[in-house]
Amino acid sequence: MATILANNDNVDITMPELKFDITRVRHDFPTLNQSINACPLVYLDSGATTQKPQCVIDTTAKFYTDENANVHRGRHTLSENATIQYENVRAQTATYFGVNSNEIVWTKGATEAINLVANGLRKQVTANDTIIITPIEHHANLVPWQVLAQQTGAKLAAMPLNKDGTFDTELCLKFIKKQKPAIVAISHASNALGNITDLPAIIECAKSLGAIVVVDGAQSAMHLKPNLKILDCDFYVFSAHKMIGPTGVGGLYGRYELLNALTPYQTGGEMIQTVTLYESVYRDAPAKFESGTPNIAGITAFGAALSYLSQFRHAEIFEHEQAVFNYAHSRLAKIDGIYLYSSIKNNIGTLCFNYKDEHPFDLATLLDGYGVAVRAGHHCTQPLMAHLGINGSVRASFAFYNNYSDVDKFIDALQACIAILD
Amino acid sequence: MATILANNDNVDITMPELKFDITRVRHDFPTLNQSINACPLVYLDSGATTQKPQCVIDTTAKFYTDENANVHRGRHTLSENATIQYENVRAQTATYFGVNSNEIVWTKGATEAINLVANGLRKQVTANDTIIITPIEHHANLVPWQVLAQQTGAKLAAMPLNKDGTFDTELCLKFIKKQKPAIVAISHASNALGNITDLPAIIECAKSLGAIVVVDGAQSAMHLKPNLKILDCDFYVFSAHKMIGPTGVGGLYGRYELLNALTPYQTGGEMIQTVTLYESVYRDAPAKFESGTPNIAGITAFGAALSYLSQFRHAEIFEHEQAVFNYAHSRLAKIDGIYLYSSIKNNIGTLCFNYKDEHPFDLATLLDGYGVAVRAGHHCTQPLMAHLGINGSVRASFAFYNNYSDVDKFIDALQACIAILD
Amino acid sequence: MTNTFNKVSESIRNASVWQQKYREIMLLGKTLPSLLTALKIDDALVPGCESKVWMYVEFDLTENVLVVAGDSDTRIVKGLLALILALYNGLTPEQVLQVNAYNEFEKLGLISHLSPSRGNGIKAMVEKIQTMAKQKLI
Amino acid sequence: MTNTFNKVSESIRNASVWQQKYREIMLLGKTLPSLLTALKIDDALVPGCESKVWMYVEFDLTENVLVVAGDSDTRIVKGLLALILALYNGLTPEQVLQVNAYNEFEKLGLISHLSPSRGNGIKAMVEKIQTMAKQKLI
Ligand SMILES: Cc1ncc(COP(=O)(O)O)c(C=O)c1O
Ligand SMILES: Cc1ncc(COP(=O)(O)O)c(C=O)c1O
Repeated sequence: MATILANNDNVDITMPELKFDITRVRHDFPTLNQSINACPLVYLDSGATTQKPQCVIDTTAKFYTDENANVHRGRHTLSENATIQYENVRAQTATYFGVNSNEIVWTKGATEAINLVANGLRKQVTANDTIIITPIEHHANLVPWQVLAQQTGAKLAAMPLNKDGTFDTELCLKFIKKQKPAIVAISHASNALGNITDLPAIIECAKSLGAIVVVDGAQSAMHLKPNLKILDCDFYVFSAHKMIGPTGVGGLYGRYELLNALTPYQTGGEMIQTVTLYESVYRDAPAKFESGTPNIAGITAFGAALSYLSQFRHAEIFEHEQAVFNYAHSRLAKIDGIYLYSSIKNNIGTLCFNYKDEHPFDLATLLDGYGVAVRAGHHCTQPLMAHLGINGSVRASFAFYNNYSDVDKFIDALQACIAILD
Repeated sequence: MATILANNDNVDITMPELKFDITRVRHDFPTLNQSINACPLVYLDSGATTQKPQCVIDTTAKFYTDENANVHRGRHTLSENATIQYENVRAQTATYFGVNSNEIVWTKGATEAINLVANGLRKQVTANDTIIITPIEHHANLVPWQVLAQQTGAKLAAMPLNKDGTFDTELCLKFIKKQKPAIVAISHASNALGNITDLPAIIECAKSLGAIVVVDGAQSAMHLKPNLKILDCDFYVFSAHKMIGPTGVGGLYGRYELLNALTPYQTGGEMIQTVTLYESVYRDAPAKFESGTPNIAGITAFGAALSYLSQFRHAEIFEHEQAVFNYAHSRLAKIDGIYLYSSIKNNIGTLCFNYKDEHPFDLATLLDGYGVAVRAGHHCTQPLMAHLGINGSVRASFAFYNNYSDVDKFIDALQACIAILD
Repeated sequence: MTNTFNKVSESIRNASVWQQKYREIMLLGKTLPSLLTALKIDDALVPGCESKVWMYVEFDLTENVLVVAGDSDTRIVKGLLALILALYNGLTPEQVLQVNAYNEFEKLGLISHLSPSRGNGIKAMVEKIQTMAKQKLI
Repeated sequence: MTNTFNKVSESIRNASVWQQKYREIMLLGKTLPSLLTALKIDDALVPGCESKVWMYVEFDLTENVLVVAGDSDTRIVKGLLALILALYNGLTPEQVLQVNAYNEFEKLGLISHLSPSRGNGIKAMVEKIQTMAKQKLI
């Protein structure tokens, strides 16, 4: 059963009934159940970081309370157990993405993971190579490639992008064939717009030409839960904190031979086989990329996050997110004076918008007065903003713990803010 | 009042009465109050990672329960508050070390911090330069300098070390004057032996010759609480998890001009001023070294760890640690067949030892049967082990939450293990 | 000394609800003349702001008083800038050091805008003003 | 098939306290002949162990049975190696796949030694044996 709310402007606003037990889910995320400025919190900043379910909080506390020890080091029970847990979460992560355990490297976040790849490829890149980037990239998937290009003399080439911020796949394929890139670095979903990239076609084309394809999955890892063997990219990065996991944890998937061929980005203890004063022999991946004490509590807690997610079929989560997002998109689009930059199709659930010529900072500040948490600014995507011809925007980003009521409160608050500004 | 336990072998074993309320302190560290293999846990692996007080655990849980948001990004209350806390802990850390807030960079640990410096100095180092390292270094303060030397052609020179693993300061100064190094990388305290380095003399000498002095403070940050402006080093690295703080957090202190002159190690969002598709302008330190979402929960919890420490005068902590360590050292030294490599003077509280020609792995495995957690192996210091002419050792490392009773249990267990092995 | 400021901020102080407070702040921003385009240069931008904030802090050498000028592309920040200008403009270095912007913003319920978050340039402006006043007095 | 193993591990199984168990493991290690020095080469070392563990896993081509040899500089790991050898040596690939070292170690209360910690090479050895047996059967 679907309720039709309004049908002016020829846009259907539908609220499909949801099978998802959203009440229980929201109960599992304690941060959501609070008031901000005397209003119930409407958290629409999951694109920046998601909230955490109780089990993640409890697992962290339990680790520090009962289990704390360093991993891969001590010959004692606490250390052995911490190591087992730590490696189990690696296996769990590999299962989540449909890959092998030894193809997962722990980092502190998606940014570090991209740096690890870009830096690790340095010895394989020459001045004759081309690296394709795209105008939608987060700075994290842009600046490391600029650095690599500077250091190697390789050429950077930006993928063509439609005026509205979507890719024309045919044009992209043509471009790739013309550039014959050594590397293609591309996001699975835009953090500013939420638009999902048509990766399968791009990856197939790039790989047929021998390119290494590096996918920024920071925004897609949770919303899309890709099977990376099917997606067939060579590298893929993610951040736990955008997947209802803890801060300070991220990871890199790499096709094993390519992964193992990277030069280590960070050196030190635990990544070496033998060390003399003047030289060292490194171990094989993933160990050689994990020098230093890792975020053990964080990784253990990330295991709890993945377990939490695995209680649902992914399709359930996705369907719920899409229903709430579609509702939000449609309602927002109806407000006079709103510029909406996110496409409604193929979107992970992000609304990128402005109101008339108001500054997004002012809008976000006022929305906060109503307890609505959004982000304002360039979203670490200055080239995309330039491409869209704007300085910045407001971004409301959804996750599966948002509901229709969040949308209603958001739209009501937005209208109240507009009344203040007008 | 001091109790004299035994006085054979002409070694006094004293147990000075302690003013420190060790019972309350141990109560604050929940991990300590458990049984391992049906014996009360005796945690002597603080050199690998320290246990965490309840306030650190609670602060982490509170962050994720009530306060979770990304920092420096959202224009909303949660994000603003998270940012304030995050920056407050930076100020707290700066106060702890007697330096300025903008001289503290957050990293994921000491290892990353050393990599940040070594990598960041690359453009300043030439093939004519010499980098002094020492044979006591943890691999984390060795391999990054080997990489830098390979990349720049600079020469590595190892500081002279006495047979017993201590430095002869006079010899060191002579060596430095002869080498005229561009960089001196040295530990404040050895993680394998616990020996404290005579840094003031070395730093003064090195700096008078224009060298940059990088101090690995992973082991000294908590035990010695150095005032870095007085110590007068140029860079200093530490790990929160060795300072009763969370895993996945560390930091770098750098004298501001030198810090700001480093090339960024990791690039991405939040560290840039402006980004176009093909080039970027970076911000000033510390921002330019902190791309990507930091370990916000971890850093917030590290604030709680520093607050916990600040309830004591540092001298109180140190005196307690030294009393327990001296007692342990003296008792261990009395056991027939024990080779003890740690000096009793100028030691942060670490016992590095072997028993006859038994393998440290066997000893540590059996000690674990009695609930005693120690580390066995090369402790990420292969060159030091080679220097001492051993493959590895057992390491028992103390912290201020250890007491005399831990020592008694450890010695009793050790004697029982010896009985099994003999 | 804080006379101008008291007058300027009166309507904000008297606002009964936060919505009204922000309306008054934005009105105040409107009264602040825009910086000349020639002065809106990148070198004058406060680094790290998501909004654009241009800032000039100088001492008038003949009068020995502070001259602060600024502008922002956001209405709220511009209003807050107007408050800072009202607070500090025309003061001598000694007077500057007696003014505590944090207290004043706290009284107006606007303290969160002086947070260390990089979201606006007000804090940077206050810090620059205070540093300059201190330097003048050395 | 696990006859040798049952015999060899009997004393461990019967140990009443853990101390006794480790004594028996170490005794068992003593009965295992040392590898020839010529075989104790770095290439045969299990990577990442804090102790040194040399490992050789091969199939005897004429007999089609597994030949496992190993040594360690630690007494406990050497004893555990002896258990693995007793478990697998001389088995055909089919037989190898029917033996579950994890179950056997679990029964002996030694499962923690098969943990993914890098502290010993037993787990690596078991994995190598199983991989080789599987490859033989393809
Ligand atoms: C002296 C020394 N330096 C560096 C490190 C590396 O610290 P982390 O593993 O926290 O990066 C350690 C810890 O093992 C250490 O003891
Ligand atoms: C698309 C995209 N890539 C990379 C990142 C960087 O992730 P993190 O800050 O967790 O390193 C983000 C998050 O801001 C993102 O949205």
